[in-house]
Amino acid sequence: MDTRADPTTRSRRLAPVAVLGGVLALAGCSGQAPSALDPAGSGAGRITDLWWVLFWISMAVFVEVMVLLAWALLFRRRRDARVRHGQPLRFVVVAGAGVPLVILVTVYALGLRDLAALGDGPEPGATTIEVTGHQWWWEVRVPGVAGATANELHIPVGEKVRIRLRTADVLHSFWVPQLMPKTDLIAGEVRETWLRAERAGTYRGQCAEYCGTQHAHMSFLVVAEPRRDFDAWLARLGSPAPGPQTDAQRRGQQAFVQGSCAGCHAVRGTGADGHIGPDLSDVGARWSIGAGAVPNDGGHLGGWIANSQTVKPGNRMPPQPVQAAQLPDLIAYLQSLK
Amino acid sequence: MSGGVRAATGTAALTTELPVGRSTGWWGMVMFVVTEATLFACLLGSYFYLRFQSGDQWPPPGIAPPTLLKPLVMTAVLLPSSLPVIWAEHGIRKGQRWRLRAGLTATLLLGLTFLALQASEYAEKLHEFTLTTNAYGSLFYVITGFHGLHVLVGLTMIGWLLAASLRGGSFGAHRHDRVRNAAIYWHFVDLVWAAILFTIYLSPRL
Amino acid sequence: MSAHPGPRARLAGGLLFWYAVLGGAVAWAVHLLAGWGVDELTCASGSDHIGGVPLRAAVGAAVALPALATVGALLAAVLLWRRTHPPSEGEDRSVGRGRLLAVVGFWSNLLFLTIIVLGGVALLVLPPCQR
Amino acid sequence: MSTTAAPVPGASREQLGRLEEHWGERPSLRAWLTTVDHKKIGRRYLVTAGLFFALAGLSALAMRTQLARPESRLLSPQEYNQLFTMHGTAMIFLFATPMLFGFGNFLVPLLIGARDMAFPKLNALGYWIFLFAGLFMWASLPFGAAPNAGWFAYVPLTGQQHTPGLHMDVYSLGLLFLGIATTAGSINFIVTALKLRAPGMSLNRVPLFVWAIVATAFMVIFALPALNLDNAMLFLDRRFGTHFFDPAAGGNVLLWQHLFWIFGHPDVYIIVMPALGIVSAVLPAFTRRGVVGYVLVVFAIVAISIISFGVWVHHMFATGLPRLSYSFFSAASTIITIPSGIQIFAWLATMLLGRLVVRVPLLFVIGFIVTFVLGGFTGTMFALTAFDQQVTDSYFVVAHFHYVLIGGAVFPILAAIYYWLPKITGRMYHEGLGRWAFWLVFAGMHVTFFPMHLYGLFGMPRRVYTYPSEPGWDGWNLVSTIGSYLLAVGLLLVVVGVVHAIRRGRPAPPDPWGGDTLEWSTDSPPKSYNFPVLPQVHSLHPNWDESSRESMGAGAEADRILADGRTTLLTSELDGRREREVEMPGSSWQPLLLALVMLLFFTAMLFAWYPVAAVAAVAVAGTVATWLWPPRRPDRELGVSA
Repeated sequence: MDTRADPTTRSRRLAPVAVLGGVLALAGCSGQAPSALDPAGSGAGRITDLWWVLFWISMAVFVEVMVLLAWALLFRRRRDARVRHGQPLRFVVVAGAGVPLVILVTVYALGLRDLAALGDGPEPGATTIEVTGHQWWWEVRVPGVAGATANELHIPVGEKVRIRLRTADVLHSFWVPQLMPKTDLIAGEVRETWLRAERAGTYRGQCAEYCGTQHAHMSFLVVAEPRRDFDAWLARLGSPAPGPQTDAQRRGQQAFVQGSCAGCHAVRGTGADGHIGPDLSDVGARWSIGAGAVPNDGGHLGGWIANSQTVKPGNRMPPQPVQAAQLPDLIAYLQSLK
Repeated sequence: MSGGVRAATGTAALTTELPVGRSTGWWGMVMFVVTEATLFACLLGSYFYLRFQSGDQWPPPGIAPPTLLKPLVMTAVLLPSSLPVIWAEHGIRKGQRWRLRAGLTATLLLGLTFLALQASEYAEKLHEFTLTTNAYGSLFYVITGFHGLHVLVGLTMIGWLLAASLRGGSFGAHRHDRVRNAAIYWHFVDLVWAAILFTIYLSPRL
Repeated sequence: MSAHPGPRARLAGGLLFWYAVLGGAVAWAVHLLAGWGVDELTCASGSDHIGGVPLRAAVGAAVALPALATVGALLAAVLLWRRTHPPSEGEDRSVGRGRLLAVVGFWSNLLFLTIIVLGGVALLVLPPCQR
Repeated sequence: MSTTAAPVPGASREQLGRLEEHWGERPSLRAWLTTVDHKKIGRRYLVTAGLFFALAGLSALAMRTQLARPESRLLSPQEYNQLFTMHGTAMIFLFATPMLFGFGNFLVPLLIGARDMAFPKLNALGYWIFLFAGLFMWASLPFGAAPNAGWFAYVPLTGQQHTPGLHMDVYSLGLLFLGIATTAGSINFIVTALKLRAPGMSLNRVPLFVWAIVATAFMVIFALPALNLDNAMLFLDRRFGTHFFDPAAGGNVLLWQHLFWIFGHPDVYIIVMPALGIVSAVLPAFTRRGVVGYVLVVFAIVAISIISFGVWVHHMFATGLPRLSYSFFSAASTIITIPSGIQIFAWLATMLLGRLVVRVPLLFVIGFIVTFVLGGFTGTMFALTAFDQQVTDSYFVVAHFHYVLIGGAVFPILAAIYYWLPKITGRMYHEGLGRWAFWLVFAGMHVTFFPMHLYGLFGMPRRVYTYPSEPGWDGWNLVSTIGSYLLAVGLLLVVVGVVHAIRRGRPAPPDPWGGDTLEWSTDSPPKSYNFPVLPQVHSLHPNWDESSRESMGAGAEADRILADGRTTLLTSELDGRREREVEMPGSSWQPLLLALVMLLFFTAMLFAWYPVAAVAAVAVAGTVATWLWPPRRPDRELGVSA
């Protein structure tokens, strides 16, 4: 019909491609993504391999479809209103059912293989870490170790570590894309998964099941390190927090223990033993404040204590009635906890 | 015999039009009943889903297994209540209005008896547990209550038919679609009760 | 083929027709609900036996029996297909309609059989309660 | 094209006059509020669903603007969470299904050669309920009380403890209210297609669009009860303290998910299936031949609608259930690709063997094939449990379902708008404007959603109101946001094109495309009675077949004119044999009234005015009772003996 319109159509078709190319060039910005395509663990590694198989099969079929479509568009355009008949079913059956069946049975088998492999968990005696999801932070404990920490867990490199998952409130999902596919935290149940990092490093994880207002700020880090560093971390987790060294820190500790902080937070070895918020015994060493909301530095810490609602709106910590003079002491004390 | 098989697998028999010749109202009611039946299937499925994940004791501790006498009496009242409806429907097909009136009245009475028995059962059970006691209580009252609501709706239909048939000028040998459609609903309400009897009252004893 | 089958033969034929069209679908639905329900709920109770029967055998039955029913439906569809062959012009519309649904039934039953068999393969590979 | 001339009327002027007398409506406010004409109701569905689409689309634009850069504070998390929930809920429940039901309402009677739907008053009721339920849900947004826990509303987040306020009550009651309309509409489609087909239209001559709508309706019948039950239990848990989803008292949170997805996955096909039917309806006109492999496409429709019920657990692959139970669903989810593949290749074969007439509807069909195929690939990936566990709940899945839903539903809907606009409005659209719209929508869609695959794989979870800059997701997000504006401009051009056509378009002939189905054999727009003579159908493509056309023209028989009342024909279920004439109801206040008292009931439930709700429930029963009350007839006509 519109043979005249062809060239213009084609140039219009190119325009968005050019725009897309330009934007893509801009898009390759900064940052280290916790990419599932850059696996550091055996669980995620399997999925990456599976992905590339699926990707190339998809590309092959896509090219097939596009060639057929292009063929129709290039050679079957005619202004000719006569109606045609004929039912070449064989083509439809072979291309639409036969070939896909072979492909699908293959990928199903591959998927089953990987599913079975992911189910092959750690040995009974393996290191176990208990992770409890809260709105909106992660509580980390190790069975047999007194202390707790938050939003950061350590694992020894090259070992399968059992992760036992619970939730204190709503559903969450434990996801470290570079190490392992996700496992949901189900209210009323205990779920297990495992992590095994092949190389040392820190790996970003994040809650992947929508869990309310601050679902966006519920990330955590997995630190994979040599066994002896891991053992040192375990030892720190089991021992009291370091005592205050300076006057400011001492005043800060006093304010912490006697003020409203201790109602919700614990610091091991002090009177503060609240269990509503995270254990702060190693807060000075953590990578962020508010499960990835802001960096962990003095300014942000002060802002958080004074009114965390401006930093992470909706989180469970109410604005604190801290006197302006006390704030630097509190910050100094908390930063010394590492 | 082999002749019968050959006849049944011949072209003419295999291409028999089945179903055929139903009215739009019939199909509408059947489809409505199908979707309602799916709802009950999901509800009873939820019962078993929760039951089999709640540990060994069912009903949970503190609640005695349901006694059977009253539900069996209720069953004996409700299941036969379909018969007068069938009898009434056959009557009006022949144009016998009195059969329609008598049959509907009988069903109405049986259905009301059922609801009265259910109310008395609730009166006993509510002393033991309520809707908010635990998931078992929620299941028990919601399943039986939802069915009771259906009985009520069915009775409203029957009462409505009865009122229309008492007025005269409503139904006859040539006009009885509404009778049959309401009857389908009533039979459905009956059958669902059988499933509920099994689920709530009999299955905890298995 | 008898030209005028009696009402009983017609009823049987009509039912056989629907078995040929939808038998596989129903069998697969039974397979799925039984296989999933038995597996998930038995494992939730912390056991891999169901009333003394090993779970794997119970799930195996939920694979094998529906698969057999589907094979039956497949054969019925083939029969229907042959009985409506070839639908020539001017012939009774019922034959053309029967033909259409014979093809639909044949392919459906084949498809459902494939799904059931793939589920059966998983039974061979995976322990029944591994999470 | 071949058949642009007006059909030769087989009915006399006098008969046409009587038909107009029985079926026509003089325009007035009363007529507007009481009409039961399926064409008017269909048009209303289309316009209303279009408005809800615009609202949901604007919500999406606000979200994309928020996500254009990291740590943006344009929207508060509370606002964002309500917007994304309403976006999803409205797109699924208030746009996609009603829009396709709108096309179904307008087209099914025309495609099968009937004068109206089987239950015209029920049809009107369905529309009013849809309108009121949609307003009920959207009205919560300005008050900050809109649903805010995602369109699949997982417990326990949605429980009273974690989400106090009206948010989730609006969700559960709104969907229960809307469910009445969807169920009623589906029953109506099934019965209409079973009983009102023109004589001669045996099942093997039913247009593919009708097959698709009927399959959809069956899916609704079996799927929607699960959602309704789920929402009823949620409401009871929230309001009356039951414990269905409370693990501390014997409940189970996964029960919600099972029931939700037993509905939710068929719902994906409830949305896509009629759209695939549209593709099969549009292609013959622009390829000048019937769809290749009609039987195979029918098979695909039937198979997909059944298998769609057995794949629901693939939405729960990360919940840690036994791996073996997953595999049954994985197998079904993998194999469901095959019927979809058959359809795709049937359409490709149709295009390869036909002669393409490239107009805007065909462009959208081609855009659909490209996009839907890509969405299908990722869909198959999600069937593999292990892979699903990695990418579910990330932006990868957001990319996937937008490819499926925009590719699989929105593109065909746009094709349908351009294809049937002449039939619906009697006006032709502007081709150039339509092409601009197509390219902008197509480009905007891919620029928006393709990058989501990438940043999903790069670890970005879905449903976050903001994200940090360190993981490097910011550049890709900016691309998506730019794309979303392109898409919005394209969609705006579609609206401009429709308005332009209605205002300025040239009058449309009865059959501007040389289409193959019956709607093209009558006027554009059709008269109130659709067909002066009900057709006798002789083939799958009645409008391309002389004897079928003739049955409405010179060869018309008086027993298919039915000018003596507001009547249409009943035919047999499978083979379309003539059975009898049936009287159809005329305009009525009852549908509007019933929908209003239902609205009162649900509003009263929302605000816990239980006595008012009880009164409204009685009013509902009373309205239904008078609606169905039998007319008084003389005993002789009834056939009463005693």
